[in-house]
Amino acid sequence: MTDFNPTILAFCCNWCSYAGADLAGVSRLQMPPNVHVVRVMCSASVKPEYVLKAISQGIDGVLVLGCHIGDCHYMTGNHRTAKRIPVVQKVLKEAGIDEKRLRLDWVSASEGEKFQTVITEFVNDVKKLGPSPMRSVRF
Amino acid sequence: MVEEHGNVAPIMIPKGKEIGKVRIDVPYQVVTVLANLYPWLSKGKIAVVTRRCDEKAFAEYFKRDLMDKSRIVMIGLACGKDQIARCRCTDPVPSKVHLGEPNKGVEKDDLAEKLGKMPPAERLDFWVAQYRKCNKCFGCTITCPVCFCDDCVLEDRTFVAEKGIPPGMAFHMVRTMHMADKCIECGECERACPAEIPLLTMRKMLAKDMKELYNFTSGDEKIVSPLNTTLDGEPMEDECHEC
Amino acid sequence: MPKKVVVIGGGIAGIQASLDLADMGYEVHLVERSPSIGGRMAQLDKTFPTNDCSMCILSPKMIMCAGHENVRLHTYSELEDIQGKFPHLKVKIREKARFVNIGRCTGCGDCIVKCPVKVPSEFEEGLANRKAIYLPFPQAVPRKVTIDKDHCRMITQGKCGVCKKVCQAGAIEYDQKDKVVVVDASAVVIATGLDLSDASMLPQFGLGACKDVVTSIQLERLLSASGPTGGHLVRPSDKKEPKKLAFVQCVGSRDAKMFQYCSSVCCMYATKESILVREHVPDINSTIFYMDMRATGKGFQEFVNRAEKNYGVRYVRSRPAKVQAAEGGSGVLVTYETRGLAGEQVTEEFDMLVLCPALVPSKGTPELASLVGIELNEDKFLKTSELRRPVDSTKKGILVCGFAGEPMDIPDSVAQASGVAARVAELLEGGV
Amino acid sequence: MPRIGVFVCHCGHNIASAVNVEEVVKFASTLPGVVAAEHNLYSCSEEGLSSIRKSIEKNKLDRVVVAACTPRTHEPLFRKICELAGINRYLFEFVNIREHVSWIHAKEPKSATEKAKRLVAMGVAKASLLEPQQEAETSVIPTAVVIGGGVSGLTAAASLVSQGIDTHLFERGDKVGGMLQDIAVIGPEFAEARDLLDTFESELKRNKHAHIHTGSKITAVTGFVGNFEVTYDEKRRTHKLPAGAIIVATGAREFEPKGEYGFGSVPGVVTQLGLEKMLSTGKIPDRVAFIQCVGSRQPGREYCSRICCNASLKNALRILAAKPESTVSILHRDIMSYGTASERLYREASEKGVRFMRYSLDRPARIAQKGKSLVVEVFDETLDEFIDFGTDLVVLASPLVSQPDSRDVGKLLKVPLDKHGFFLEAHVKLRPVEFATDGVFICGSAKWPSSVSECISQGMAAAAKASIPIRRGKVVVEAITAWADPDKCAACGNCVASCPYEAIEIVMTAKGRAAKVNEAQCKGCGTCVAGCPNDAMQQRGFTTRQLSSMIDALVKHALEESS
Repeated sequence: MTDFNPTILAFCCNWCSYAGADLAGVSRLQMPPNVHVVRVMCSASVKPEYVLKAISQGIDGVLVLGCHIGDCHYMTGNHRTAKRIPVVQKVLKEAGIDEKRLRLDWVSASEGEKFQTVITEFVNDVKKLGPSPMRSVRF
Repeated sequence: MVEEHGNVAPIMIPKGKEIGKVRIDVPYQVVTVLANLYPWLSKGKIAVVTRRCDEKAFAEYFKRDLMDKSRIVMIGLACGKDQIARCRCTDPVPSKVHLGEPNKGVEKDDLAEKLGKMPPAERLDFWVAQYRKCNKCFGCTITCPVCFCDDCVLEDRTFVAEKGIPPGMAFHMVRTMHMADKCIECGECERACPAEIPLLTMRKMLAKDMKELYNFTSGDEKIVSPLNTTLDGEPMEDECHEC
Repeated sequence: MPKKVVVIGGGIAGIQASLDLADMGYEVHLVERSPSIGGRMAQLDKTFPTNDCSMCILSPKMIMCAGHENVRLHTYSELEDIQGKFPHLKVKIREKARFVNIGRCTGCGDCIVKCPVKVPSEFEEGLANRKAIYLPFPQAVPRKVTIDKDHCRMITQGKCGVCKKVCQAGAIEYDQKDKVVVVDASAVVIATGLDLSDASMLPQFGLGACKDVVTSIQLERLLSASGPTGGHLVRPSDKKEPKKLAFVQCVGSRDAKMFQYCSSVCCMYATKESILVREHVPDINSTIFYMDMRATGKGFQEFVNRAEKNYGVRYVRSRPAKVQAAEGGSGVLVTYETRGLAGEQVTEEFDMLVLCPALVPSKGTPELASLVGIELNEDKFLKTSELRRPVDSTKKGILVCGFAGEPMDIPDSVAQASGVAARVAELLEGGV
Repeated sequence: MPRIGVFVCHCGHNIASAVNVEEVVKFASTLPGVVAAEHNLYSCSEEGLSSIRKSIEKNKLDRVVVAACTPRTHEPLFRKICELAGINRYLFEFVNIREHVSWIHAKEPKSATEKAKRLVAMGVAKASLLEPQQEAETSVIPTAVVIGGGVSGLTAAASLVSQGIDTHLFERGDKVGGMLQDIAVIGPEFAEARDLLDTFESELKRNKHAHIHTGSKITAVTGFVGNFEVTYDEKRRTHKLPAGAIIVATGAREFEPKGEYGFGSVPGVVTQLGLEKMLSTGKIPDRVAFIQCVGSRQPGREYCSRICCNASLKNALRILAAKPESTVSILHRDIMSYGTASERLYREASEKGVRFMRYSLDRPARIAQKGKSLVVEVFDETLDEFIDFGTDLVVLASPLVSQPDSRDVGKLLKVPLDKHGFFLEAHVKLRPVEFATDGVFICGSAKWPSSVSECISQGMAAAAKASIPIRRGKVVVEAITAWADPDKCAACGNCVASCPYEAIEIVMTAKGRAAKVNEAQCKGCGTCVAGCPNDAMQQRGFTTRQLSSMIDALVKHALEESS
């Protein structure tokens, strides 16, 4: 599995996680180059449809990163994220796709190191899971 | 319901009209039909023969303010054993029974249990094989009593990227997601499916997950969808944020 | 032409006052003596009682302030002189030479990587080094480097020039001179904030003498995920995780010989820090030595109760009499009196001790006051005129907000900063 | 077909050291819609910006993608250049290949370059679907409303009118002044309350912008920032008032400690306001004992009410000033004399002989009647022993509690309260006088018990905030707001339930019932978008088609091309 290079999509909220990712960059924290960040205003704006679309097309993993609960720029926006993402994980699981391919985590604007940890861990986790089974499924 | 030329169809009987020859077994989701008629029925009360699943569907409408509860008079119909078996129904007795004899629902969904125990890869194979049969007729969404939208996101390519027929995984997963907080498990989608995909089974699996995650059950007017609320279920008040 | 207002001090109070004044339509000149706005709040890890990440909530405000069409930033600048009378003030601002052309500098940081000189970082409270050409902290606004002329080899010894060599934007100007700009302002707002008093003036508390005695602001940096240890709490002497931590309140404050007043925020930030350390070291235990537990704000008492119940924080009402290094140089021995007449002196060992020193008006406040021609009060804060006018200094058109006038926490400073904006508008629009 | 320009930045060595910029440029030029692909040493430098501008004009670009650093700091700059070159500022897309690529994959130039290409492809995909946006603007009614005529409300109103803003102050009582009417001297400043009230009166009386409504009651508030309508009853008639901003300054009241320490049954046991009344009639007790935290800092009402210790210190000193031979004791759990002036009172009180006794919650004091006088028994925590002493008067320092009808006010304005009934501000640290609802502000003890001086500061702060939309005359919102497509909307209400700002409602449209976003209230979080099952809800600049196209681009360039 060592030559498997997963393709990962990450949604980061503008206020905390994207800023945390920026801080990781400013601090030159090295991490695997598999993750592609899409900036959204709030993690709660990540439609389950995006995740399901990405996974069904063979993206190996999706990360949704937001502000810590209580820190949301939109007060309780991320509460909805916290409620919705577990359901998306169940949708994946029941379809037979490992729900670990979708991870929700909180990264604040001062947690560059946490961003690095989350990215590194997730890339390793997805590597262990292997290429998405959806890559080889053709309808 | 009336039977004409061998087809069973729902019937609307206006006030003052003879009931005539009707049958009270309901092989249709009347709420689906009524929801389409509702905008045209601007006045008066509507009495509806409602099974438990119809009642739950109504609750989903009432909770979203899509129908006026005070206008609906429910005539509770307890389903017979045959129908219960056909629907694999777990919850067949309406809150008030006016017609029929209450019967117990089925205990469990064998297929759901079997799938739950499968290794994920096998489960995926199962569903891929099932979904390959889909010919995108939209029978499942059209007959669904709680698909509120007039047109459907699954019809265009924003989220369902796969071209042609069968539509592929996103189609079915997005629908599963959309049904998670409202499916009343009437099984209409499954019966409507010409490809005989066990759609109800997938709904049941998600319903179990929603129960475990949020203690959510559909078809209860008082239980709002957990997907749109805060972690407390309501706006936070002066709470600790250190978690 | 919009009327102009000069705001002195780029901490949270100065930023808020600038934003509100700018939103009102005034042209604001925000003067900050360090290379970046942000002030004390930028150094904090989290804020009480919600434990919001400080930089997360501050950074958008900094960016908004710098990007506001009505705000002119004068960072690395100091007030030179004020002439004239309200509402016709001639304000001279000295923009100190950064030796960097800020129009050209893109903040890319190539120069920082190559600079050979290391200097203790002010922002990290001396717990880490910065270079002689530096950004004070990663989220600095503006994102422009500054050369510390006292340490730059090129400027002090005439040899090096590496930064100039690597800077592809051609931004390094070793011969840059200070620049004085004059703003015709209608009013001046002073929001110069606070410093920590020097706790080593009180040798009984061991700062300087014991390695494992730190100040509370140093602890904030040690807790910060972007701090010198990346958020790993270790004590200075042997870089080991402390398991037993103590805080001393009122170090120099409420002290007839030092500072008589109460600094208003220490009880709460010590409580906050004692909760936060648990996130870093799950089995750590904290003790807070205090005089009165002043938890008077919204959710504060609940916060203290939670610290006590859920985080095992031990509150001891006593003022330590003596602090010494433990044997071997690591850890500290704290001698204090137990409660009551029957109380006796006990000595307890802690892995690390955090001092909460009296908070004082920031360095240079008296000089600033005399430059501007306003009075200080008996506690050396900027004097405000009367109850009805809590932000008016003793001179018309010169206004005060935040910690420079009275010890207060962040929300009170922010509220007062908005209040100062209202006061400016009252003076300029109505003349009362 | 859009005409997209892609500009890739070297950022000196910062990007170029890990990312092969020329290769990214070459790749970008092959992407659909891209008609120009260039690189700059520093895109954000004067030279970089002017070359981008020239390229826009020369190649007639209608979309711009810059691949450089982070949009969080540099987006405004590039948007401005687009605008200067004649393109709508929202037709710009930023791709971060520094913080998110070169700096974090410094030692993997090949992978870094490939990732940068994919990110550029995603950015170009989104850019081709970008649409020009107009920032929504609503006009603002140049009138402010202040609810509550205590010191906070009076300050707010006085500030607004002196800025020349028409202000209506509503007080339900027949006189303004609030709690200032019940006290004579304000601590710790020792200012006369009457003087302060007179000051307010003269400030408001002589100003033509001030409209004071006493004996009035607000019954309904509709609308949103800039365009509220306040319905109120006054003199038995109902009136309507259009307003641009609303300040809540409804204050708090003293907790009546019924039954505690014999309050209500034992003569000589009074509250702080009871003492104020006595002192103002000139009756000075010989012996007085204050008991702090009566009804606060205990289970059920955990909070410290902030002002009571200072009130007791002030009154202790007033008593000693009037009758130096009086004996004054203060029984407390902690003396909350925070800051400079209050701590000075504390010191002065100690010096003048006020006896301070510390008691603990589990061993409260006891009061017994002995003839005409009272006996206080308390366990002094400092002395570690029980002591008792006689007194003529016991003053119970009870906390400020929220107004009994504060929840009604909250409902009227759709603003939240905490569990104690105090109003909950938008953010406890950085937005202390704002509500999350735009155009509605909070100050004074209605939010949290506050000293007079703090009430004045906060009243001014609320006035500043309320004045901003009124002075600007309009409310402008960044074009990242949401909108609902009535053709698709099924009025299921998911968006209404999920909006943290109550900015969405279901209305009747030409297409039937559908959701409608009030742009002036929308903050652009997009929470509603994710909740919408039919893709009817969209966010400007983050439409579902735009974001989906980014996923498609990633799939295409990462999976399809490599396989």
